[in-house]
Amino acid sequence: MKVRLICSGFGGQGALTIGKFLAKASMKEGKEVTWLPSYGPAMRGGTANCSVIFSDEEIASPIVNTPDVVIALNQPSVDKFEPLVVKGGVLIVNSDMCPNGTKRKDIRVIEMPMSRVASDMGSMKIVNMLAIGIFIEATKVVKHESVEEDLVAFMGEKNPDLLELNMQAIKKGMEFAKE
Amino acid sequence: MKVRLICSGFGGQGALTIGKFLAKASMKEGKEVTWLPSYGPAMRGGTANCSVIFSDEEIASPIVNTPDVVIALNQPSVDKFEPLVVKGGVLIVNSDMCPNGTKRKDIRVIEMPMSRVASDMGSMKIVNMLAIGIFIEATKVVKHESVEEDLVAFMGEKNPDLLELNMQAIKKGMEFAKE
Amino acid sequence: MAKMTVDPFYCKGCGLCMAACPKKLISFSKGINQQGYHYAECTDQSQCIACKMCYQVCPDVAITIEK
Amino acid sequence: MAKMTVDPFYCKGCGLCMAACPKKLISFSKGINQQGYHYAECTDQSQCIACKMCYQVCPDVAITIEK
Amino acid sequence: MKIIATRPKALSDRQFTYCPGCLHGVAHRLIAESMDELGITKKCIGVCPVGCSVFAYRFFNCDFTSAAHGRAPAVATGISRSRPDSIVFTYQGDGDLAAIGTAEIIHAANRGENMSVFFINNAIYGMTGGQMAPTTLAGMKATTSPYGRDVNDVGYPIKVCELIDSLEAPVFIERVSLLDAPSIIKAKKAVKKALQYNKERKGFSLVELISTCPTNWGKDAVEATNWAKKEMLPVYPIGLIRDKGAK
Amino acid sequence: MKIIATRPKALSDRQFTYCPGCLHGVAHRLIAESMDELGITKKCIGVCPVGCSVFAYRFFNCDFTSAAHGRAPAVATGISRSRPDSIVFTYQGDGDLAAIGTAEIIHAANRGENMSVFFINNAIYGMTGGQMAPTTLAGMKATTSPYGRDVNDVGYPIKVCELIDSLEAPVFIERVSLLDAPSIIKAKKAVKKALQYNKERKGFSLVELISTCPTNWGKDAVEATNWAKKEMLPVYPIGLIRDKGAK
Amino acid sequence: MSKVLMKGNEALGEAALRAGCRNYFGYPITPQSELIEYMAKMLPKCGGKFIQSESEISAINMIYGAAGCGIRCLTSSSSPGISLKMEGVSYCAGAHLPFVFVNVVRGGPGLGDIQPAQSDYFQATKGGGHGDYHLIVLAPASVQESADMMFKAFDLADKYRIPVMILTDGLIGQMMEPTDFPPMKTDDEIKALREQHKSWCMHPRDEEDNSDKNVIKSFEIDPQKLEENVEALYKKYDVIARNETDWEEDNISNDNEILFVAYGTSGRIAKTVVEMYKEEGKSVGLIRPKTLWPFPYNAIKKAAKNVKKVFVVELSKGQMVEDVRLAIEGMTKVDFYGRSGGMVFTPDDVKNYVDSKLGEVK
Amino acid sequence: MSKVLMKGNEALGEAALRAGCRNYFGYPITPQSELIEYMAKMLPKCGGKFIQSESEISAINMIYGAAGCGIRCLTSSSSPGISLKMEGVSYCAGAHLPFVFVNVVRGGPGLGDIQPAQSDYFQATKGGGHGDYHLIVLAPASVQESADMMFKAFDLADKYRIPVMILTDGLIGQMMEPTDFPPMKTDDEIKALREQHKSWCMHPRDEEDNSDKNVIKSFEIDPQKLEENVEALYKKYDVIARNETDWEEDNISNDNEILFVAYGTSGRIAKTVVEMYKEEGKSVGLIRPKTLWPFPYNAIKKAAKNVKKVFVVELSKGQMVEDVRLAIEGMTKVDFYGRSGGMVFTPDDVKNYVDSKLGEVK
Ligand SMILES: Cc1ncc(C[n+]2csc(CCOP(=O)(O)OP(=O)(O)O)c2C)c(N)n1
Ligand SMILES: Cc1ncc(C[n+]2csc(CCOP(=O)(O)OP(=O)(O)O)c2C)c(N)n1
Ligand code: SF4
Ligand code: SF4
Ligand code: SF4
Ligand code: SF4
Ligand code: SF4
Ligand code: SF4
Ligand SMILES: [Mg+2]
Ligand SMILES: [Mg+2]
Repeated sequence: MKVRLICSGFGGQGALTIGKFLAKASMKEGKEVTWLPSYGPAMRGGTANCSVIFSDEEIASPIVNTPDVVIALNQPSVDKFEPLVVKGGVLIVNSDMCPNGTKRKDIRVIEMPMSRVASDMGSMKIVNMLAIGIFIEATKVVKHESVEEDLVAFMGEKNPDLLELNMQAIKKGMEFAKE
Repeated sequence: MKVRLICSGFGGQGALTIGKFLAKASMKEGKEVTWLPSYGPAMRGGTANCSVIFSDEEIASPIVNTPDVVIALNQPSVDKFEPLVVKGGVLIVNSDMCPNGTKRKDIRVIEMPMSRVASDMGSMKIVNMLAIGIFIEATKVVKHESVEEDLVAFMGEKNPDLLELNMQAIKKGMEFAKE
Repeated sequence: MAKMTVDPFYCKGCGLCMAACPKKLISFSKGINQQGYHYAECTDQSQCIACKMCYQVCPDVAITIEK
Repeated sequence: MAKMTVDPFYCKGCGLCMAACPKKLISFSKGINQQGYHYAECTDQSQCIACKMCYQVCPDVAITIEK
Repeated sequence: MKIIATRPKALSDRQFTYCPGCLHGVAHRLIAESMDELGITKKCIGVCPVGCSVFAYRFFNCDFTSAAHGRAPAVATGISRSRPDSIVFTYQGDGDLAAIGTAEIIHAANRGENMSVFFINNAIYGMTGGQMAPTTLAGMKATTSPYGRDVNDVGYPIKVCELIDSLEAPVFIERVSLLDAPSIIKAKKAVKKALQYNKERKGFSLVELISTCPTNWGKDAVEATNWAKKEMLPVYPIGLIRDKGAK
Repeated sequence: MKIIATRPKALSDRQFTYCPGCLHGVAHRLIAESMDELGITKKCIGVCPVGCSVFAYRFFNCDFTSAAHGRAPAVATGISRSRPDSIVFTYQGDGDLAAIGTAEIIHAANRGENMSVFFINNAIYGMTGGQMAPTTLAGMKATTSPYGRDVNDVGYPIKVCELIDSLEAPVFIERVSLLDAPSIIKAKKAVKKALQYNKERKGFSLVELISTCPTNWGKDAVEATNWAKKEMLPVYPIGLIRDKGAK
Repeated sequence: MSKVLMKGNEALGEAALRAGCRNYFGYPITPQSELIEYMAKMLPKCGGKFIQSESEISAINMIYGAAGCGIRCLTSSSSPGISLKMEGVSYCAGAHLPFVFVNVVRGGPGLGDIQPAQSDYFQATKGGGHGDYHLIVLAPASVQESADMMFKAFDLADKYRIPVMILTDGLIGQMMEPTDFPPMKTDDEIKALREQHKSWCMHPRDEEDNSDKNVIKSFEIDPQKLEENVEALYKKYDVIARNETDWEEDNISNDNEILFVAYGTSGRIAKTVVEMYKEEGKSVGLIRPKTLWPFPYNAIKKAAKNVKKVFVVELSKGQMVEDVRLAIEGMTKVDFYGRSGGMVFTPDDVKNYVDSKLGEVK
Repeated sequence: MSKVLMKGNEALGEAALRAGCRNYFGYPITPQSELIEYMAKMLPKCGGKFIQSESEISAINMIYGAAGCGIRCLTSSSSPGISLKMEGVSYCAGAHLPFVFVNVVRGGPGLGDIQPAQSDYFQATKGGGHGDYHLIVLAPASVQESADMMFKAFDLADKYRIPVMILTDGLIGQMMEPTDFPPMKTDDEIKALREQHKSWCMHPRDEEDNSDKNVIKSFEIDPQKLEENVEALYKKYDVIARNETDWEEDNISNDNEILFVAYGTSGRIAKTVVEMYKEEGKSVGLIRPKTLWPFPYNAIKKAAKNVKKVFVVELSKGQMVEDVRLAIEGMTKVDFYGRSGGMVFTPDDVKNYVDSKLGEVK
């Protein structure tokens, strides 16, 4: 099994954090995984992104040029990475921040108004978890229990109510991806 | 023709200057010539020295290990360089500064009490020219006119009386070497 | 009569001009500029006294004052 | 009673002790030491007042004073 | 109506690469305005440092060079000594000038090189993500002083103007603030005087401009200016330190 | 009779490599005497510079290291921070400390590193044959200021104690003279105090010792001390600059 | 020990702490800053000393002092900062000082950019500083290997009294991978580390200790003595070359048609290309040098015996390729593919180049 | 022009002045000090600017400023001081800046000693600084050649906008030999030199001059652009290698039994050995590279065609020998003889070594 993910958005939208959570979860399940951030000009151009590879065997090059899955949190990210998605791949989009939508027909596109859903659920901070929920459901690469275990460890004491919200967001995302 | 000279003495005794004067004179006569000073520990050990090579063709290595002629202005210089003189070579010594004298019999040794002669002639500064006079006479490598030309150019205006003294010292040295 | 104009090309919506304007005439625009920022606008030119305070503090030299 | 001795091993004949001695008791030796310098000597120990001025100024710490 | 304030001609038309609210931009304007008013833009040669202002060469309409970290005063010396009819100025951050560039700034100042040095003190390393600078305040957190700067372990904030003031040759040394409009207006005078003396070949001028770094201070633009007024100004007193040019 | 003055135990028995009349030797004696009197020789670690005192490691009976030109304060920082129970001192010339080593001395002083810095100001580069130093006097000839130092072109003699005095952390700063017996006796007190505060881990001390270089000044030993008294002392005033250790 | 997801730069710091390093001196520079920031956070917690020096030059000289006291110490920087350390490194090598320093290489020359590169190979292995000297140079290709090599680096430095450089790059430094670490050295072990070099290092002594004084220096005014010191260095280098040369072989066999030689990030990318050729049924071998000095000349010569062509791939204009040519001594053709300025080639880029060249050879 | 007896270091200074160089920035260090002292004495007399900088680092950065203004400028140092300039040199190379700098090499590593050596070859030709770059490196073997090469260095620097290093050593620097100099450039010529680079260099403009502004920098935040700059550098390097590679052949012929390859001081000594063999009736050839970069690979390969053995002699532990091996590609055996630490071998030392090795080959 080898799945390549690119996760992209504005600096501060949490694209890099989504990648880290998924990578940690996959590591917990004993998989080989690499997480690689992009730096420099990308940051300024509004497409700060990370590449994550989930694999059973040792991962050679950590660079992703033909992603199986792309999570795009803003329009510049859609414009830059949609063309790279392999045929039959998955494109997860936060439609609130992508006014011009997507173009390709030969891939599975999952568009969710994440910002609005998040603010309805009470905090913009959980946009990441919505995207993670969709990813888990759409790709089955990691189990949601692994992600949740990590979340508990990460913010169990510090921020229990945000933890609760995050857990709901993951479920919300998974349900959304089911339809 | 290729003649190798080592000229050695205390820092400040003018050993390096003797070498420069002879090199300049030889250059004036159209010869190839190299002048190379020794540095560092030698200076502290009382054997600041220079190597001069006079030749008709291009000079390859400027380093002298088997000198044809050695001018030794003090005892440490005699001790260090006497053994290196080629058989049949010339060793010119300032006997005033070399209490233990010389050992070798297979070379021509010219010992002159240069300090006393110089002070008798009125200035310790002319010790160099005595040595130069002896060298000119003993080796015929350079003509005394060339050396004198240089001296005139060098101290003609600045110091005419010292110039006069120097000229006499050269002649004195040449005569001494004749006996 | 005075006129304060903000060039949306340069403004990064930092808010320093708003704090500096003695007449509190400046606020954020509705729309976002090409860099994705809500830019500053003078809400009431008639009140503007061309004191140039906003111009002085603007780190992106986005403001022009006429009098 | 005082005693000023110069160790010829260290002395470089710089003359600073001679200038410093209030009693002008120090002068150069006849012979030269192993490094080739004329070294300093106290010419009249009886006059020495062990004021240690010579010791203070000696850059090669060649002087020992006893009292 | 007539335009009484707009972008100086000496400023290029490119967008600044600085974060929103970063006062580097104000310093740029003051320099550009002075260049316009003194009519020297075509004679000016600027030297920018390594730091967030590494891109400054894009923002001025005069010849420019980007120097290695800390070396701008030496580069400016080379320029001033080879094209003596140029008006050379350096634009440096606090890490650039007061850490790695300490020897260069002191010796350029001591030689009395004919240049104007504009020194932006934002008490932090901006470009590399918020590390401690020699000007970081006591107790102030930064990524390389995560527990707050311990002055007993890593020393006190360095007062550059006072340090340079111990040297004989410098002609003009002043510390100014960019933290509010009145201060900026006063700062403009100092910036202009530094370039004036340069034009009259009077020698070495240093202007220290107290500035902010909202991004790495974790504050928005306005909070940052307030924090700087409250915390930085007591440590870095504003005012004229020396002006031998007037005579 | 009893010996009341002889070679200190902390001095090794090797002949100094300095020229006749060079006051480096006096500075060595004062340090060695202080080490004896404070009983700290076994705890001491010395750092010698690049200059005529590059051989200083041969003349002291304690551990020593020879640092790259100008870097002794940084090397001493590394030693002091890794063996905190050692008493670290640096011994530096004016080219070493005030030219290439400017950043190192200022930042070691600013951090308040626990060390004693002995700075020999002989207004010239001795080892390399008499080039101009930052401390070379106005109008003074040297092989790289053959027409006399032109202060309008290459700046004024740098007053290191005053420069360091602009920093907060240093505990003790004094300038002394080795030019005659009474001064040497006073200098000894300062040298001993610098090592005393070091032993009590009070932080950074700097002692500047005005010295001579007969060989490159073209004077004999006595003339050199007289010249220095007449010419150097007015430029480098002797006296205590700061002593925060006593409190 | 359960694995942790960690950045390459931070894994280097964590491994150094566990190896007993309690002194860090450094200066911030991208893409190395996570390492200095990690040490700033962690050292105070375990009684260590952290200093952000005023420059990279004062940092390497602080190292000269600490290593001269026989203390495990670390410094790190990226390309421009490493160039500033060249005089200091030459001094440390000449004084036989043991310490570890990291170069997280970025695009050059000059101020360059902050992207990953391998264009400092010559500086690291042939000598960026003056005079005859060498460093042991280790080249990790993963976060796990970065940690393992940091441990090994301190042991090698102490064993041979030699500076050890870890030559990594911005990509490995910024990448996160699951990593596990050996346990932290115990207090006793750390105490022993402070004692191990007391025969030659500077250290304060108790009153009753009358051992000879120790002097740390890199000069001899007498050239004969300096030559003796250089000969001693080179005798040591021969022993190291014999004992410590290290490389990884991937799919090396007698029926290899092509041999790749690549290290670090290029080594990982070449591995993907080996797999791509395997899928096409073509036998391609890879030698990945793990020690860049001492360089695995013999292993490469052996592996290249009966291949048609050797391809060297580097993130530079070709520097290690010269050492590969020295190993092969003209026996087989050696070709080079590289990208410079911080650009990173993809496995396809490499394969397309090799395919284009194979066409010629058939 | 009548010959003058002059020291190597001073001949370099005199030639620079005659070549129109009016700006010197440097710091004293043995065995280079005569050059900086000569410039201190002479520059003020011809309206030039001399600065003794506070360190070698500020000197190379003053050069960066002056060369950035298109002005002929010179700096010089010896080994440790050159190591301190490595960051600056990498910046200058990246910014395509023309200037000349001299390394009067001394025994190393570290503080080493002040005797002559050749142990900075790698630093000069492979790159002591970070990133992909090269310098033109000229190696004089006499005082006359030092002067001639200084003239050529300034012309090459201006022609290719590249830093040019003159790699000499303490012996050639301190030696005096009869030397003649081309005439001093006229004021007009010097004025023209200040104008030649105005299309790219920084310079004050008159009011009516509306030409675009010039920027001197060595960085591109976008790696694609930085790669383009590196490619431009390497295109230039190919042209230089084709046009400017220079070497001297001594007694090269098809019946050479042995080939010597040696530069600078070692080149002179090897020449004496060639003569010694000639007296023994043995045909021995010598290639003396005059440009160490670009290196005369082809000339050496051709001259080594049918010799039994190639001997490389250097005042180091063997650095240029690697480039000779790269040239020969295993075609013939390459042997090395060298002394380090500032020791200088004699012609007899070299001959004895070669004779001992020839015994084996027969
Ligand atoms: C020799 C060297 N060391 C370190 C760096 C990395 N670096 C780039 S910017 C910077 C600090 C800039 O801080 P400052 O000078 O205060 O400028 P600011 O960004 O705050 O304006 C550093 C350390 C470098 N490029 N070169
Ligand atoms: C990096 C470097 N630059 C220059 C030198 C050459 N050098 C040796 S000693 C010296 C000057 C010493 O002068 P100072 O520090 O005043 O000491 P003094 O000899 O006067 O006591 C210099 C420049 C060097 N060894 N290393
Ligand atoms: S000119 Fe003055 S009154 Fe007008 S908007 Fe600006 S700050 Fe306000
Ligand atoms: S100060 Fe300038 S950049 Fe900031 S909001 Fe106002 S106009 Fe925009
Ligand atoms: S102790 Fe005093 S009186 Fe005696 S010799 Fe010395 S200086 Fe003179
Ligand atoms: S001061 Fe010392 S070295 Fe000088 S002459 Fe007197 S005893 Fe000798
Ligand atoms: S990081 Fe700080 S200094 Fe740099 S641009 Fe942003 S606010 Fe300004
Ligand atoms: S050269 Fe000067 S400083 Fe050096 S030992 Fe001689 S007198 Fe002393
Ligand atoms: Mg800053
Ligand atoms: Mg000095």
